[in-house]
Amino acid sequence: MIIEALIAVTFLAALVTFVVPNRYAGKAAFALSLAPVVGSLYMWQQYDASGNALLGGNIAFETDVAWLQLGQYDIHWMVGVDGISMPLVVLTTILTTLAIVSAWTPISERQSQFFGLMLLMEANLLGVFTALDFFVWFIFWEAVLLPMYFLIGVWGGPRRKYAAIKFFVYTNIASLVMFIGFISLVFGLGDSISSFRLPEIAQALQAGQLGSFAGLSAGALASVAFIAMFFGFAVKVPVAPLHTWLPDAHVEAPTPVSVMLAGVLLKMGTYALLRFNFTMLPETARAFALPIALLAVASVIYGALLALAQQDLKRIVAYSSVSSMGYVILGLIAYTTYGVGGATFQMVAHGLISGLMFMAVGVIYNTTHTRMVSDMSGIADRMPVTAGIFVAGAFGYMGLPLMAGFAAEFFIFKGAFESTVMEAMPLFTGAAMFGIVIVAGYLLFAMQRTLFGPFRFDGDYDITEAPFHDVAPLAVLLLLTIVLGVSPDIFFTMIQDAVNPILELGGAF
Amino acid sequence: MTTKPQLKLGSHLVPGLAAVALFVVMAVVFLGASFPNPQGFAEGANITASIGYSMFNLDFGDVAGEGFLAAFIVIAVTLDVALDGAIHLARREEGGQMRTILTDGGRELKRTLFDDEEDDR
Amino acid sequence: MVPPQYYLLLSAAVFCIGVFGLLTRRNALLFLMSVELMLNAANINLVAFSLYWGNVTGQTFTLFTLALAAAEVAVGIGIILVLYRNFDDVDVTNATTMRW
Amino acid sequence: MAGILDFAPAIVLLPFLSFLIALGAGRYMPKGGALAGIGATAGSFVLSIATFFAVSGGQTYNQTIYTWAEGLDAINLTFGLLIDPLSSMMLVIVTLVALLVHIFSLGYMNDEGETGLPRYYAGLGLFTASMLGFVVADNLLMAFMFFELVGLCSYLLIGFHFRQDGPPSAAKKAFLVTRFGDYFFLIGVVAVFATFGSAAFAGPDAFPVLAEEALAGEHSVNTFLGMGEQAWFTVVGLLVLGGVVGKSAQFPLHTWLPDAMEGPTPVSALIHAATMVAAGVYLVARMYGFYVLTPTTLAIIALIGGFTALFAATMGVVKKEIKQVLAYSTISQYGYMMLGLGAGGYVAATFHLMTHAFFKALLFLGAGSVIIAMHHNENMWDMGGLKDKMPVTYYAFLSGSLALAGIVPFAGFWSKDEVLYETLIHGLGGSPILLAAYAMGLLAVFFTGFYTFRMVFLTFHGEPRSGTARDPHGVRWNVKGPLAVLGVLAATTGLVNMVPVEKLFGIEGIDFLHQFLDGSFSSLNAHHYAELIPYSSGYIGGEAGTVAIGAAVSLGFALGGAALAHVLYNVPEPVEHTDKLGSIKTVLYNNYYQDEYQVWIATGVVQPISRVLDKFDQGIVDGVVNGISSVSLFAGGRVKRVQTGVVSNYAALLTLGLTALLLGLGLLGGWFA
Repeated sequence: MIIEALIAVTFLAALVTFVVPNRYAGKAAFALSLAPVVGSLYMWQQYDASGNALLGGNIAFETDVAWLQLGQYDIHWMVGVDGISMPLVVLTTILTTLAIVSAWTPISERQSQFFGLMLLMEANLLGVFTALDFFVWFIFWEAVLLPMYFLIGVWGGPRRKYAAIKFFVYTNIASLVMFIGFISLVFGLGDSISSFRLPEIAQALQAGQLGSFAGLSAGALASVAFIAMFFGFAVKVPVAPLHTWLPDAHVEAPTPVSVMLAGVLLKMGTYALLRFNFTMLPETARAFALPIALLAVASVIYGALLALAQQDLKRIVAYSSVSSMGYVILGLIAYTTYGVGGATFQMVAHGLISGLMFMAVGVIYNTTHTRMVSDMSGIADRMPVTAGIFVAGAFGYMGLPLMAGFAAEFFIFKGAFESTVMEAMPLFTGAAMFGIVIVAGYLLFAMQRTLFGPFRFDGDYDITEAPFHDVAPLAVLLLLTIVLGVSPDIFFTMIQDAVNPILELGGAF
Repeated sequence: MTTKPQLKLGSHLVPGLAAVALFVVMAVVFLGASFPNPQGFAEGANITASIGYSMFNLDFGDVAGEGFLAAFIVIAVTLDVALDGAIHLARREEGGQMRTILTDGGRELKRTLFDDEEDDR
Repeated sequence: MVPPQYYLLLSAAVFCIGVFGLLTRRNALLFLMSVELMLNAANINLVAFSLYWGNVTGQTFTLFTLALAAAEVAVGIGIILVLYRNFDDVDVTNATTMRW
Repeated sequence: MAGILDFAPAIVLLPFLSFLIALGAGRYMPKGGALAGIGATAGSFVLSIATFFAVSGGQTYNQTIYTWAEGLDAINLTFGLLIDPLSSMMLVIVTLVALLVHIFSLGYMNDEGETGLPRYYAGLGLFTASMLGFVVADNLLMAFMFFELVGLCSYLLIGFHFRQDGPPSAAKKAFLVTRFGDYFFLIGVVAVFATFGSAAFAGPDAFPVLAEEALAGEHSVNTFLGMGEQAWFTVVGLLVLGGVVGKSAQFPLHTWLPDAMEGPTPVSALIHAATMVAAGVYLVARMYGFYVLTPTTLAIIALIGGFTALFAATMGVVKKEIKQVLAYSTISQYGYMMLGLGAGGYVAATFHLMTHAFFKALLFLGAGSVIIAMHHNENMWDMGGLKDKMPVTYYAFLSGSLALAGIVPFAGFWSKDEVLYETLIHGLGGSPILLAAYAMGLLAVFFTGFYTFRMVFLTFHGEPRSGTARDPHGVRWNVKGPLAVLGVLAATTGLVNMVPVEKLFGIEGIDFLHQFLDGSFSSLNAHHYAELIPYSSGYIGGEAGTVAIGAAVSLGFALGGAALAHVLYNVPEPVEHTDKLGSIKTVLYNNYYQDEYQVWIATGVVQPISRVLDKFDQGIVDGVVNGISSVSLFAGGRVKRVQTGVVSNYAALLTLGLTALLLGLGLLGGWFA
């Protein structure tokens, strides 16, 4: 029941925040958001699952109640966590709280609505990461979009309407395609399943129950469903060339929303890819290894090169997210412990580090009211603490050892290199790894121009050190990044435990 | 001064051709259709009387009239609602705010939510 | 017994007259009248076939329709009043603010 | 039993502690946290000395101390300590140089009133800790991680004066160029894991041993891309070498190092002598058991080394600034070490690594002293005549210069001579590549002698050429002390390994370093490497004769260079003789346009590509997305006009639709028949 309590408390927190007066909304939202943090940490401490939730593993905090009946299918309220979702739940709660604190400075109107929407989004995200019934999962999945749409569309920058609509329409079309793909699988399974519960569907697929549907043989149906679902999730991830909504959304969104977007929302895509495509249809995934690996490498290199050409600090980080997410795809297709486990670890690591980077950019923006690299230089002179954390975060992004990003990237590289899905995986891995050079290039260039050198600022604002509550979330994130980098086993053990059953399906052993 | 009705001809009658066409089609169809033998009511059956009887739960009617009773009740309620609705619509409102929100196609709502002044495409 | 074709032709004629009115008039009150014609065209059919098949359902339905027509007129007049208040006219072609 | 080696982790942790202290509390401490750093490095130094003697006594230590990532159904990734003669020697070098640099910094930074000292000392502490962690690493992954941390620290320290334009740029360049090398190194690490399932340097599953067994056919390993074992090992070796070339500033990734002179001079000393640059060469020595298995890789190492030695030495000839000369000499000297390793002279290269650490640290600190005296003017043409004003600095600097130039009996002579000797005999044994590398190395000796003494004469001899040189700023004990210590070491460390003396005069047992490195793990000692060397030896006139010829030739070249410098520059009023080189000087002064082409790659190739891609992304990829939306909007805008809002129109459409429907159904259903 603790998951229900977690989600319900977060919903209630959102409702309460909606009616709190604007001037107290930020503080209230922060206080209320501590409840899910405590709850998720308690869950983590009590966590006792083993194996993969979809493949007959032991699920932690499971609830399974028949809810509705839809034709021959039952809809269950089924929630629970395993080693893949547990870290993401913790990431979601912590990052939301920090994002709320980082919103105190930049959000100056309609605060109660803003913070209420943030909490509402958190509740839905928790639902996405814990739901184990397709119907319930899909409701949460779609419900995440709504708060995000308003958060970008109401509190965003000058082109916020364009960005919000683009985000909403793009991801919604993707959801539709994904939905068609998944439902065709369900129909292909015919009478062998009696509900939309993901474990049941995954196990039926694993048992070879997939029949033909709509004139497609079982194999062709699996391929079509795989491609449809991959497209749907790839938009969310995003994988090049389906990424163009992301920079616009990031640039227009206010900083805390960018933090949530990059930190958690993108992980929905990779999480779903892992849960659906790579767990349910492993043979199909291996058959498509070449195009998927190509897309992964393309995302990494293309995203990184694009980041190099940007002038807006937020756009730089946004494009580098595309690059980092490419690593996740590479790790997933590897079908090795370190590959898939590293990809899952990267979801958490990138959540922390990209959150850190966006927040750091936001803190600078709060003071300078510009994010253009060319508008400033030598900011470190006036904002030494912020600049120091910015540098540390940037090095984390570049994959500095003993920070979470390196652990994740190394796991992925190691896993991808020794992968058996393709003869040429070492070449793809080597190509993707070149991303670590480009990422260093653009971040170092950006830092050199903005933070260092003689102080210069083309604007009318006084540049002084940011207030404590702006810097504190950065410091917390930095600390978490280092802790995870020094001791990745905090999450990596449970991740591997949940990931290994998938690999057995994928024929890695 | 009173005027007598005048037939006004003009281009505004052109859409009426559609109605004429519809009539033509329907007439052709109806005239070409064949019907089975009629059954009709029992000879001398009085439906109104049957309704009356069923109203007092008597069994003298020639046709089953209970169905009408339900219809009457529903009609009564419907007419009542319609009357109230008509009065509500016709009443002059003081505020005006609510009405504009409901009848302007959502423009006002959008303006308040998104604070934008420019026209959307 | 009168062959049903005659009833049908009559009802079709009444219906099409109503439609003709809808298509060629712009006055909202005339619209209401036209709609009344169309409804009664349907009533003709209902009653005719009720007699033809010896089934009272058709007549019951006619009563429904009559009541609905009355209700519709009540609401319709109310709408026309609002229309007049907002547009100073009962010309239906003016009330196009909700088109897009 | 708790031996002294169980305290080895403290060697690494102490400087790390000083980093934390300086970062957290440095601003509240006297001297900006310097004392914490001095204490920590002194402690590490003492422990290192103890470790060194314990290892000399035959003890070794190879233990996993922390599991970084535990693999379920997969291998574990661990941190561990490997203390063997090589690492214990390096520990002593690093801690000693770090300690002296900390003390020197009191004079160079504190006394000069620099701001941001806590940041500086935190950086030094982390730098030392990272390097020590790298030195004691027992596997390739841990080595890589600390290798990268070393890179981070170099970035922070080179860019210490971040309020100016130059240092941040130089720091960025240093990190980026070495990152480029590390990219290959990281692939190499991953490849080693994938090939051997282990990346340990020593122990039962040490990857060099596994590779050796695999080549002998006793053991099978995974190879990739359809390559044979020999070919694959060569590829892996070259990949790891990428990191070495980057960090040790070998051609073509040497360009970051001269720019790195933007950092404070003590940092330069640390980078060049003991930490960052040494890391690359140390890595090759660390996994030498793997490199000796692949002759191709060895030959490439030797060629890179020889070429870099010569190439950098020629550039050092024309520089005006004292630190620039030293920077190019560093590149050149690390070239010698690479040459030695590539030529199979494991001990020789290690020897040179040690002697170089001392004399190069000395030279940088001496240069720092001169720079203090000259009020931070580094141009040698503004100096002159400092010999009498600052005798301690002069004699220490002279000792270092003699060592650098390779003049007997200073340290550099012995080690450089041994490197060249190993190259020569293995070249004579039938390897023309090594002979070519030897020729380049030998030629570089001449240039080394020349630029070293050009620097000495311009700085200290002749008449003062500027006001500041006539009245230099004094330096205190904290500058002179480290100089004196290093001056003595630069003069004497060569004596630990006098192989030529042993060979010529037949005195057995004075090659202490050889004996020292022969101890410990059987798979990691010099003897084992010597057996695996794929070269045979050839001699001119027997072993002793070759030794004598080699030593005489290299000493002759060095003296020749020094003599030329003496003739040209040891005059009261030297002139810029290098001007006579004409356009060659321009080429040399611009470093053979190496920087230009690398900057061109970055700004002339990669940036335009990224800009074109950006246009492509905005125009085509996003254009398609926006195009779909525009088409929908346009179509919707047209279609919506059907909704006129006029009831009559809707009614007409309905009527027409109904008519059409009836017609259609009627025609299909035969109602009109």
